[in-house]
Amino acid sequence: RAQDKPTLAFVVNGASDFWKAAEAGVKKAQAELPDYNLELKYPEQSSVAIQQRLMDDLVTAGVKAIMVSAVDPKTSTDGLNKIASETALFTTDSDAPQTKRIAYIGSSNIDAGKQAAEIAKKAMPDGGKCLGFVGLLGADNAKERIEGMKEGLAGTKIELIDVRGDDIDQARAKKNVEDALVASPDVTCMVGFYSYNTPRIYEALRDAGKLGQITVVGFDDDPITLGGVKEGTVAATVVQQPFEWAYQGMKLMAAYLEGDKSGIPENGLIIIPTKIIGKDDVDAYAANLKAMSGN
Amino acid sequence: MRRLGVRLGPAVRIDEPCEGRQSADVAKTAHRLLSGVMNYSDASIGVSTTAPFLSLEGVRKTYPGVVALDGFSMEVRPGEVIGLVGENGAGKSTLMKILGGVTTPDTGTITVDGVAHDRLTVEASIGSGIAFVHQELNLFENLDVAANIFFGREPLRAGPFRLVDRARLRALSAPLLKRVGANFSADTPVSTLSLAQQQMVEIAKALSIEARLVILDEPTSSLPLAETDKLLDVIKALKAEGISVIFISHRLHEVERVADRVVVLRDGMLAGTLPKNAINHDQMVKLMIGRMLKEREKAAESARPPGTVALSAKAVRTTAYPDRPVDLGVRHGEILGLAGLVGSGRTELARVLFGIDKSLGGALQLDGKDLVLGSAADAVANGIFLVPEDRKLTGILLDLSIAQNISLPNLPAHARRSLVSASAEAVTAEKQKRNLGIKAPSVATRTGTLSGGNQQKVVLAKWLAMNPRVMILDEPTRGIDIGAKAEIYGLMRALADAGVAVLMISSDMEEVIGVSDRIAVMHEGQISGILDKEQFSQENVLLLAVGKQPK
Amino acid sequence: MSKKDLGLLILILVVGAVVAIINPRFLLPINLANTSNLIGLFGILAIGQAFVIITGGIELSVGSVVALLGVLFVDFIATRGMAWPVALPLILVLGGIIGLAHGWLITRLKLQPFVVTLCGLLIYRGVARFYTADGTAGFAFGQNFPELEFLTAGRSYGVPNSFIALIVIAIVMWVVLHRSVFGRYLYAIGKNEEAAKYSGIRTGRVVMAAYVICGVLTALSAIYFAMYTRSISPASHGQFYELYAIAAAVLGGFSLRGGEGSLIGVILGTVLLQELQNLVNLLGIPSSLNFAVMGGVILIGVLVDQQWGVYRERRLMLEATRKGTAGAAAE
Amino acid sequence: MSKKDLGLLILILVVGAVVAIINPRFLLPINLANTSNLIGLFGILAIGQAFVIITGGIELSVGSVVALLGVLFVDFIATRGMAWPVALPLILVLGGIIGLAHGWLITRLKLQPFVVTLCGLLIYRGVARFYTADGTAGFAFGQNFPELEFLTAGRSYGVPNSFIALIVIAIVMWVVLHRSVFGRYLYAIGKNEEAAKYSGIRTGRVVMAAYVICGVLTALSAIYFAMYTRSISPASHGQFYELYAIAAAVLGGFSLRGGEGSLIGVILGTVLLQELQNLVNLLGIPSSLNFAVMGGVILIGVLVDQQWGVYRERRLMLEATRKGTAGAAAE
Ligand SMILES: Nc1ncnc2c1ncn2[C@@H]1O[C@H](COP(=O)(O)OP(=O)(O)OP(=O)(O)O)[C@@H](O)[C@H]1O
Ligand SMILES: Nc1ncnc2c1ncn2[C@@H]1O[C@H](COP(=O)(O)OP(=O)(O)OP(=O)(O)O)[C@@H](O)[C@H]1O
Ligand SMILES: [Mg+2]
Ligand SMILES: [Mg+2]
Repeated sequence: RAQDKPTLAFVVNGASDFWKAAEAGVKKAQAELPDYNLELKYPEQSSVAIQQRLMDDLVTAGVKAIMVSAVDPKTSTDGLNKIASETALFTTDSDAPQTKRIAYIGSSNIDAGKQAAEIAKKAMPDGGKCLGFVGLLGADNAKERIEGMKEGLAGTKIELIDVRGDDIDQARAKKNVEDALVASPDVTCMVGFYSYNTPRIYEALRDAGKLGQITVVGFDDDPITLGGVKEGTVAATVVQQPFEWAYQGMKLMAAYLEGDKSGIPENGLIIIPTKIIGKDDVDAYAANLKAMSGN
Repeated sequence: MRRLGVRLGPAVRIDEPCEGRQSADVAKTAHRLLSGVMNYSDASIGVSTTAPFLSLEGVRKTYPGVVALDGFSMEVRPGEVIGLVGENGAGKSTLMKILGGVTTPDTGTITVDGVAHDRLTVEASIGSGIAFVHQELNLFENLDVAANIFFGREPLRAGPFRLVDRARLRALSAPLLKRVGANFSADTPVSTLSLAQQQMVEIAKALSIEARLVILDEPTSSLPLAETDKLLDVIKALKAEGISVIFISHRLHEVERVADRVVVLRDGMLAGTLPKNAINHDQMVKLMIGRMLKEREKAAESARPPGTVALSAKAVRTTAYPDRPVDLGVRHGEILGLAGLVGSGRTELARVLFGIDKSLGGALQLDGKDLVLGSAADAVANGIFLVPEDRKLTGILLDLSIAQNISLPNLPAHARRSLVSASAEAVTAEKQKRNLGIKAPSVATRTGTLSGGNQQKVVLAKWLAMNPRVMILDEPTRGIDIGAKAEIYGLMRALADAGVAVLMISSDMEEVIGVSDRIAVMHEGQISGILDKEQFSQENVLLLAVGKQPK
Repeated sequence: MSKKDLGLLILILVVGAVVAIINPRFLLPINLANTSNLIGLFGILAIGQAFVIITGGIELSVGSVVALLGVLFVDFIATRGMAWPVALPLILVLGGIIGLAHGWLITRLKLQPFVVTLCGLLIYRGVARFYTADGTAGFAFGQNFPELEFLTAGRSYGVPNSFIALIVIAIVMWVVLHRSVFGRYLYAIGKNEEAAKYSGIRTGRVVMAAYVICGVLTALSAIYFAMYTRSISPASHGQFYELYAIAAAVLGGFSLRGGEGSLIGVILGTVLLQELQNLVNLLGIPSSLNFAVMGGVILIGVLVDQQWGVYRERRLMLEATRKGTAGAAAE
Repeated sequence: MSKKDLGLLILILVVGAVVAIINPRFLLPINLANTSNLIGLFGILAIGQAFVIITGGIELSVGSVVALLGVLFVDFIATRGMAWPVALPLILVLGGIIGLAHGWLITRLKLQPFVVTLCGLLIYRGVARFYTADGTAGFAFGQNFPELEFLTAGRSYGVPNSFIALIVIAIVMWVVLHRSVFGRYLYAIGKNEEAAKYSGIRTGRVVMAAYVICGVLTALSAIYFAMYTRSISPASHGQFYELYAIAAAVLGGFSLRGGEGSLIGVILGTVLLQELQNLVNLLGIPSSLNFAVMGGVILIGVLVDQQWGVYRERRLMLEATRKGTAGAAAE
């Protein structure tokens, strides 16, 4: 049954709530593409070898096109090219421009970082000291966001003094914030670079009674983050639109397979911009999010 | 049951089933004969009115390839001391394990207090008052002596947590330790005790059980001299309290001294029973091995005068007694006996001579040349071999086959281009099996399934297959039957006659005096004296052992 | 307190003193409270692990159980609207059942503890991820359970309640391990299971009980962890926590061969490990070195302990020798 | 081939047949080649682990060593421009040194294998992450090493060269383990180290050699993994690989108590594990269940093996009894 219809796969880089919106996007696309079989795949670990293995197996299983958020796009050129030679390969989330991928659809993490800097500048016109928190310091998306934020802050009195990693251990993520409050009492702002970092910052600050005293800059749309934004204790958050990546991406791939290449721009980059969600936008955004997942 | 074959007269109460392999018929006959004897002894001993505390009927136990027990029956009456003897592998321990609930018999009934069971569980066994000192030691090194004695029966303080009443525990242990003649206190950690001291703890444990039957499976195998006497006294005291005892030993003179009745096992079947007045060494031997031993277990006289000193220790100090230097030399062609009390430091000395432990000082010499031993491998390379006292832990690998055990120390010689040749191993092993009379289905048998005595022969075999210059034997006949003992003494003598220096550590006085060419005696870590053949006497050895001068 | 435990305590104090000198903020009450909160969380785990290790077993599924039960707990009270006084004992019972299953497989079916709990490690995490479809289980914004939060994440007189819970549990477990008959059997079985069986102990039940205790304590700490992070992504939550627990026990003098170790030791081991984590953050050491620091200190700790034992033995010998020689000379 | 190994082989074939029926693409040459490539990679790891397990030890640092040596190898040849024929033996030597260090700590300083290699697990990963400052080590675009790539990631007649390497290594190691004097010593030490020592075996050296073999094989597979992924983020690369290796050995009949297991068994164990991973992906089972499937199969495999052993023993007993009774009746 599954083999009758061509399959399109969306391969993510690891299990995370972030991809729940993409799942919704895939679902919506599926409704509009009855002739295809759409799947969203999680590798069981965030590692290159395991993701590569998953894609190899998908190709074996006869998948016609893959959209992947590569765990390590920069250095996985050969592996991705191998997949690209066997099926139609698209990238999302983080690009691998040197590969034979057909197109990239997603946002720019550098730009997202710059938007975070905007939030900080707006919230702290008199300058300040920022501490960042992230899951994997070495991951590309983390590096690019940090880089973008530093770029955006260049020349202002705001400084990103350190970024602490936690290896995606939530307990450590929270303890890192607690320790940071002890170690650097003069910090005036905190940045959560991964989707779960902002809620951990929020909770640690709440436990320490420092909510509102420290500017919190968030990324992504964890419910706690959005709640904080609404409450005013989180300055604003930079959100990506994985729903759109998945929805548009799937339709793009289907069209591509049918021979319609009009949707693919010259440079192969389809940037769906990130947005700053502040106190004023948060209700509309949350409602939209709810509507999408209810789909 | 019919009274059959009740023969009168003290000397003839020896029921010998036919020679050869067992059969159900023979077993039945044996059973009938046994019952007859029992009935007779009821009358003669005068405990006839009491019902047997325990009886076994037609018990059979097979292991793959071995029939350990075959239709065996016996009874135990209150206040009776039964000596259980038999060759290695006759099935004594198996029988006792069935009573202890550790092993399940294939067929047969066990009747305790008139209640018949197909099998006993450990709890049922303990619950009906059977206390057990196992042949292989079973203590917990990480607990202290008192905890071990009352293990499983700790005095409790009231409360939901079932807390141990530690004060009472100690108070209860002290008199027991005194009774077995222990020279250590109740809160000593067991890990610091020597093998013999651990055996004392085991006995204290058996005494502590409000037992109606105490089973002692070779409790004296590493107990020397005075301690053995104490144990025999303990057995007599138990008897006086109406407690029955089953006493298993290969030291027949001990059996002679305490047993009311001797049950002899051969090949898993009852070979006969001896009432009190018929118990004597020769009869027991005859029943056990089916013939009289030509000579008692002694080594032949040495055929050659002793040669030069082979291995010598000069002011060597061991961890057991770091402040006492030891000087000792063993000569080519002699058997040097090393006697001493429990914990006098003999085993420790042997370990140093074999390179297992580092000497804390002094020097070793082999044939006049200085010898530095970094490990046992160095000792083996120099032709110094050790048969250790703890067979199960250090002597052999229970999971390997007989052949693999025998070839292990000399494996490169059984290999071509460092690939092991199974056939070469088998050849060596078969030869040793024949020479030493190891009782096993084949050389591929797992060593762990052999009886204690046969395991000991395997340990010997692995060294005899090589060319020893110095052979150190630590309690070489521990748990070995009479027949095998004689063979081992013969082997030791043959080694000595071939020019090997033999150092024999032993706690068995008869053995020390009967086998050695010279006897060195250790007292608290030092050699307190060396006796020549003409000075040999139990008294002299004992005097030296307690640090006095011999007569 | 044994000499071993004392050595560990001194190490903890020395490390603490050094850190305090470099960064005096280490001694701020808030920092001590934060750290003792985590000591509470990991300590409960480690005590459970200790009970298993003492029998000569090992429990590798701890991290996955923390993830699975954490997910279930949060899901029960946050999504399904179960009252927490119902959910909490339910989770503890589930933990006990997991422990019982492990104990049963190990004692009745004679599987190796390493194998059983390794399979547990794989299975429970898989189930947890499947349960949430690889999503996150967490509380909605503003969802509050005041009493539960007070009990788990709250403080009394500035002391985290999780730490108080640890102290209470530690005292009870100390009595169980070091004073009760059950504790004595645990030690005996760890050293020589056969002999314990020959002594008429139902070793199977005792060992099973150890796994059940471990399961219940793990479940309890799973709840604490869930209330601490308030959000659980089952793919990573609790990963490697079994290693923390084992490391704490080993640092505290437990032997993985069984039969050795004290309850005070395992608590001190946990304290040292959390102190190290705290130190990495307070001294600004790159977070990538976090694990390396932990590994290094464990190795050094174990080595020093071992070499110290050797040294002491040698000194004793030497002393005895000297005395002996002196005595001989005097004669 | 032992009965145990045969049973495992049958299991592998049955599972394969079922998968092939559901999804015939399972048997496509490309799928078989992909899977056998990974069998090669993990098999080399597992053989190394097997040598340690047979001595009664364990090597938990395997995954971290794969990360550390992988990072170094890529860094050497991609960034520092070292010729690969120099870098490759260098990495193998480094692996050997790591093994030697572990062996030394275990045999000379008498530390427990679990503790030493647990510290290794923590330390090596930390060092790897620090070395790249938590970045990724990888090849630049278009950077090529044709011979090296052929040897590691290439195919000969459609068969991945990594698989061929595994076969060669397996044959050599089979002879070493099952036919050589050294192999016999390994088994003897695993069964009873004390007794082996009393038989004049230099047990320390033998055990150390086992860890060195494990280290070298791990280094080799680290190179294969590096050339397979061509990019290494040290925070996650090789994580849990020690569990894969241990699981393969356990499935293959190794006992963690030492002294048991066959080389064919560990290879078959690896094959089964990789077949399972392949199956999860091919049959469209949610990948969150991947670990659960793996854990479940290991558990079932071990259980069946164990129960089968019990059954056979009981039958033997029964036969012996019956024979005995029959003999008696005939007389
Ligand atoms: N677990 C076992 N598996 C197989 N065979 C066994 C096992 N235990 C004992 N046997 C065999 O049963 C027979 C009787 O052994 P048992 O230990 O009862 O002898 P024993 O009379 O106590 O000898 P010893 O005086 O040497 O201690 C021996 O042939 C022995 O090899
Ligand atoms: N590991 C140890 N730790 C502490 N003391 C020990 C240790 N091993 C032996 N001892 C002590 O050293 C002394 C000598 O023991 P050793 O075993 O050498 O004596 P032995 O003459 O062979 O006595 P036995 O007849 O008991 O075997 C004993 O007092 C014993 O308690
Ligand atoms: Mg016996
Ligand atoms: Mg001795």
